[in-house]
Amino acid sequence: MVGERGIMSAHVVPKKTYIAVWITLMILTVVTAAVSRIDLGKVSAIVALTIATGKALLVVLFFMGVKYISQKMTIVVIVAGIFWLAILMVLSMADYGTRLWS
Amino acid sequence: MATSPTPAAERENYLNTEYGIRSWLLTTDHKRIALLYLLLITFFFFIGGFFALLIRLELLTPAGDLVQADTYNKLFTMHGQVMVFFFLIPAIPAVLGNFLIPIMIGAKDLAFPRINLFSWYLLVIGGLLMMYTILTGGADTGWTFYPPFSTAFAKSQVVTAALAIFVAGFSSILTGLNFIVTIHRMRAPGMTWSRLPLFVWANYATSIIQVLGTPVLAITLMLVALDRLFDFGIFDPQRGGDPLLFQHLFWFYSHPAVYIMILPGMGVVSEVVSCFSRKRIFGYKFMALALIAIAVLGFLVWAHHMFVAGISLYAALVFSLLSYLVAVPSAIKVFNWTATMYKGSISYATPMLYAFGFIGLFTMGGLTGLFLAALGVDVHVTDTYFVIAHFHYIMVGGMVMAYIGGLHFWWPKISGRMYPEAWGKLAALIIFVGFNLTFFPQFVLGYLGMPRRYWQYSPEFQVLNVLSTAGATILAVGYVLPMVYFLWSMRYGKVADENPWGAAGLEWMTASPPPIFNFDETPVVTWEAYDYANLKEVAVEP
Amino acid sequence: MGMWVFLITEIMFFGGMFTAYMVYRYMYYQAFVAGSEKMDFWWGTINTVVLICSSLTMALAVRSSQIGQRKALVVLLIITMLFGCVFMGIKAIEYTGHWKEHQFPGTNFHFEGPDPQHVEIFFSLYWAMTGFHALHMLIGIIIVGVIAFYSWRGKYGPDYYNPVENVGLYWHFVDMVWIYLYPLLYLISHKHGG
Amino acid sequence: MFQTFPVWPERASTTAGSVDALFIFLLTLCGLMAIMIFILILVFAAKYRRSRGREAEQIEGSNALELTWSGVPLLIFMGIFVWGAAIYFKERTPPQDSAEIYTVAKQWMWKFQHMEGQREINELHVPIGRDVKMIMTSQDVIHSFYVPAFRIKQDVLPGRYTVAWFRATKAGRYHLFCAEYCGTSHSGMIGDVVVMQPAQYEQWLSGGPAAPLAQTGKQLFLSLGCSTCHRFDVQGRGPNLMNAYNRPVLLDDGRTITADENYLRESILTPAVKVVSGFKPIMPIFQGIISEEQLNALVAYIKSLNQSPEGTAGTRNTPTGSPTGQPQMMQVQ
Repeated sequence: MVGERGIMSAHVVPKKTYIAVWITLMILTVVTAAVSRIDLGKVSAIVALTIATGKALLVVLFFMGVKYISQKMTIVVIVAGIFWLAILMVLSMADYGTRLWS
Repeated sequence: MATSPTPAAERENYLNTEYGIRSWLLTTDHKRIALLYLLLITFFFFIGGFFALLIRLELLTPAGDLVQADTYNKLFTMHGQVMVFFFLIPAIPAVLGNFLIPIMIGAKDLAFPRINLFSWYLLVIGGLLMMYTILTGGADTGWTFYPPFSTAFAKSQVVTAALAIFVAGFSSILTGLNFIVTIHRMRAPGMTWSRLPLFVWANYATSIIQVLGTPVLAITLMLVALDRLFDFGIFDPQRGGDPLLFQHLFWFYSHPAVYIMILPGMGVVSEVVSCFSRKRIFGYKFMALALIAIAVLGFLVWAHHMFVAGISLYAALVFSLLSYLVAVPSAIKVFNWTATMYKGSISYATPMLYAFGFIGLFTMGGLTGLFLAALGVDVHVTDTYFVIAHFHYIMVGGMVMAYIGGLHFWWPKISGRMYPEAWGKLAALIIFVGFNLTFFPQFVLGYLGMPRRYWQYSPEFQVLNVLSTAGATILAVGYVLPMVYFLWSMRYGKVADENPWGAAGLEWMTASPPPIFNFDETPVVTWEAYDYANLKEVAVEP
Repeated sequence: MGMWVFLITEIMFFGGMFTAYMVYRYMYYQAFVAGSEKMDFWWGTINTVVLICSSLTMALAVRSSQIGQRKALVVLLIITMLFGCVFMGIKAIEYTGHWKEHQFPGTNFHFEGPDPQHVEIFFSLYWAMTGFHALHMLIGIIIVGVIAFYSWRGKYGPDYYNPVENVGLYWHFVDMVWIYLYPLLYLISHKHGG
Repeated sequence: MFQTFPVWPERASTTAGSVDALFIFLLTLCGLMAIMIFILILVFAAKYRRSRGREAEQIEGSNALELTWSGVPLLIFMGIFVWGAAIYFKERTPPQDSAEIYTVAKQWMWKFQHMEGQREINELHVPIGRDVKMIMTSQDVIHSFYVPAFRIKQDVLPGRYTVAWFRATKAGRYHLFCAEYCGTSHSGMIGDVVVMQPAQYEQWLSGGPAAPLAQTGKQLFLSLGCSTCHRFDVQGRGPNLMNAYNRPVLLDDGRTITADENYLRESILTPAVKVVSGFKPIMPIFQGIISEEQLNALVAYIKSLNQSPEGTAGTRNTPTGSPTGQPQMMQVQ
């Protein structure tokens, strides 16, 4: 993309880091798959989503390189995206969650 | 475009640098793309306006006599969809924003010129789909696509209409993306955030909404299409789907979409008021902050469209409260524009007349918003003509006034020619009168209880409807006039110099029309925005 | 930054569906459990692994472009594409299975159980969410292919690797969507078959 | 050519007065506000018009002023919010002893079922001075029950009940509109609300031969075989429905909810969604098997079980006894 040529910092991440992240992701996948076979009731969903978020964080920070990004603005953009999704979800649930209140 | 030799044409500018269809359709120059947008949305403005006239003519009498009920339903649906997605949303950002933002920040072009052209083609494709929809019978769901009517009952072109809006939505997203990156990355040396004209701030705030809101509309319309094409039943209450979920997702975008329309208008008015008062805008920081605040808070209020829809009582309370928060920054803006005029040196050129109109009508629209946000009153007036009047005061009285005013203001920059001032003033007056006559009676109709989207109505509503229709014909004349004299002025208008208004801002420091890369050399900014204190007075006839 | 802004629109695009999922799961939890039992646990898990591997190769591909290893770049991009194709293949197998089992909402749906209607909603969301995800995968595979072609022609190197990086960001994002889809669709029930 | 035309809608319910009060307050407040701004603009435009020899005075802004004109409006807005919310809260909370009328909306008509058995289409008779609770659902798309003279409006949704209530104060004939766009004849989906003096209303009621709604419901309850599982004497395979309405009920997923009309409705149509704790999801699905009107009769019958053991008396709902404080399972035995 024209405007960005050469602007991104060329931080080269060592291969080892990527492989370590990959191994962690694999382990977390096995863990979440294994845990799902045990009935933990309502905790199941929390565990599954926590692990998924952990995995997503690893992908964002390392594979997508956010950990090494020099521009604060990009981080603001990402946080904004998550924040807006939270607005959508939380305020929608403000309706559904309180419909049965009397 | 003017092809005959003119004084301005002696110097190379973006208009005369190349000729021929190819040089336009393959251009990546933001100024040329802006003009492409101008053509496209003017076309759709008159299509949508034509539908509006037919609606008003049908409502001249209480009986449904001019068109069939189904035709009427399609008319207001297509009026809404065309006007919202193919005129109001692209209008100021894609035409004026596209043209001005790079110049105002001292850049050669937008950050992604090819994506900019691609956005235009997306809007063309969306527009073609919309025209296909219209020509093959149109959709009759209302512009809001509420299921289960849209998914299971409507027997019209719902899917193509949804697809048209989907594609147009991506055009809007890419424009927003382009603006955000441009404003971050392409500012000239010295053009700090606190020196940005409010027009740029306004488009920045708009872009945030476009980027974050539009995709939700896109997926929601896709789910409607899935329901319709494959009978998925995601919104089908007979199978446990919740039609209110659609409404939540739809308004999550479509309420902020109102701010997509009005925020750039606020930007235009800030420029115009400041220029014709020859004063720095009052409370610049608060004005910029208010724009961003509106963009953010605008996302927290969507369910105020749903107070009678069957949402929970508690959700309604929360959304009503939040709706009042977004009214505060809007109030700030009106007060600041007024204060800007205080002790100014005010001239009444056409753009300023539109700005007066904007402030007045936006104030009316905004204040009636307080009625609608008040839960108890909203129950009575929602889905009536009160709401119709309210949002037309914002969208037509506000946004369209600002857009046309902005076109007048920057017309010398765009075309290198002056429009005829007397005609401009006349048109502004006609539009103002016509607008109020059209929409003010609708407030009364609404409180009396006339529901919206009614093809035939009870006879006691007739007098007010006749007034409204009369106003609409006046309004139509008012809208045709500028188009005629703008075209006329391209050949016969007085040649404009660099800065005919004596306005501050980088766009007035380059030639009219600007050269291909906007500036002969990259400007270095050493002054604050609206630096009228250090600007020589220019003689403009009052 | 342009790519990141684009990705947040993608967040909101999928976010609409995740919101729908959340609302319906809240309303019809037991039907969602019943629907999830019909998911193929093993295919879902294998696909998760496949995508994580593809993300690794994609990350390494971007790294190769940064340090100018053209051959490694091309090879890694092709491997990424292959992983993507494997994912799509497995998805196709799953889709065929669901179709045969009458688990396609609307026209081809039948479910034995106390609450078939709301299981149907689960499947509507399953098809919509994985369908749009698969569409993104398909687009991703094509773009990676294009980038691989240009890499082979030697267009990218340490001084210009932005397109590779942007495609990488897109690819990781699509992977991330799946990281959430996997537990939300496949792992609700603790007694899944397969 | 034209008759004189109204500028203010008729006021025929208790709600209408309170809505009008807030509306008039807002008109005054906003009117003053708008006039103030317009006058300021006009005065500035005239007084500071461009003239030779006078230059604009540059003023940067004023934080104090900005804070004032954000703070003061905010306070006023909060006041309006509370006022509006108070009215709405009342509108959304039907009084305990309201008379109930079941409503089914469809493209493009309104169908009403009175508890006494009378059925009406596009015309609704109600007495002055009694709280009336409309329990409404739609057979197809979303409609909206709107009576401008009462200042009430409530969307009528397919797949669930929504509720509106009013207390009429003035005899007469008033518009009933569908206010949510519903297709071709949306503007033809209109009717009349006829408000009558109580005596006349009683007379009107006695005109019909129909059986009370709960009675119809009881017959359905028997003929559909509901009574084989939902027994009143011994523990059946389904919960005992005696005194079930409006009571807290413990579900098999551990939640406790109130057995309101919507719960009864959902449990008849798709019983497996919220199963009462201790029971199996074995009840057949009635979605698509019974009509909305039959469903209303069944719900009316189950509700009538709160007052008389036989459930035959069911004329009008009288307030149920004080609800028990703690959650209590539906099956009594």
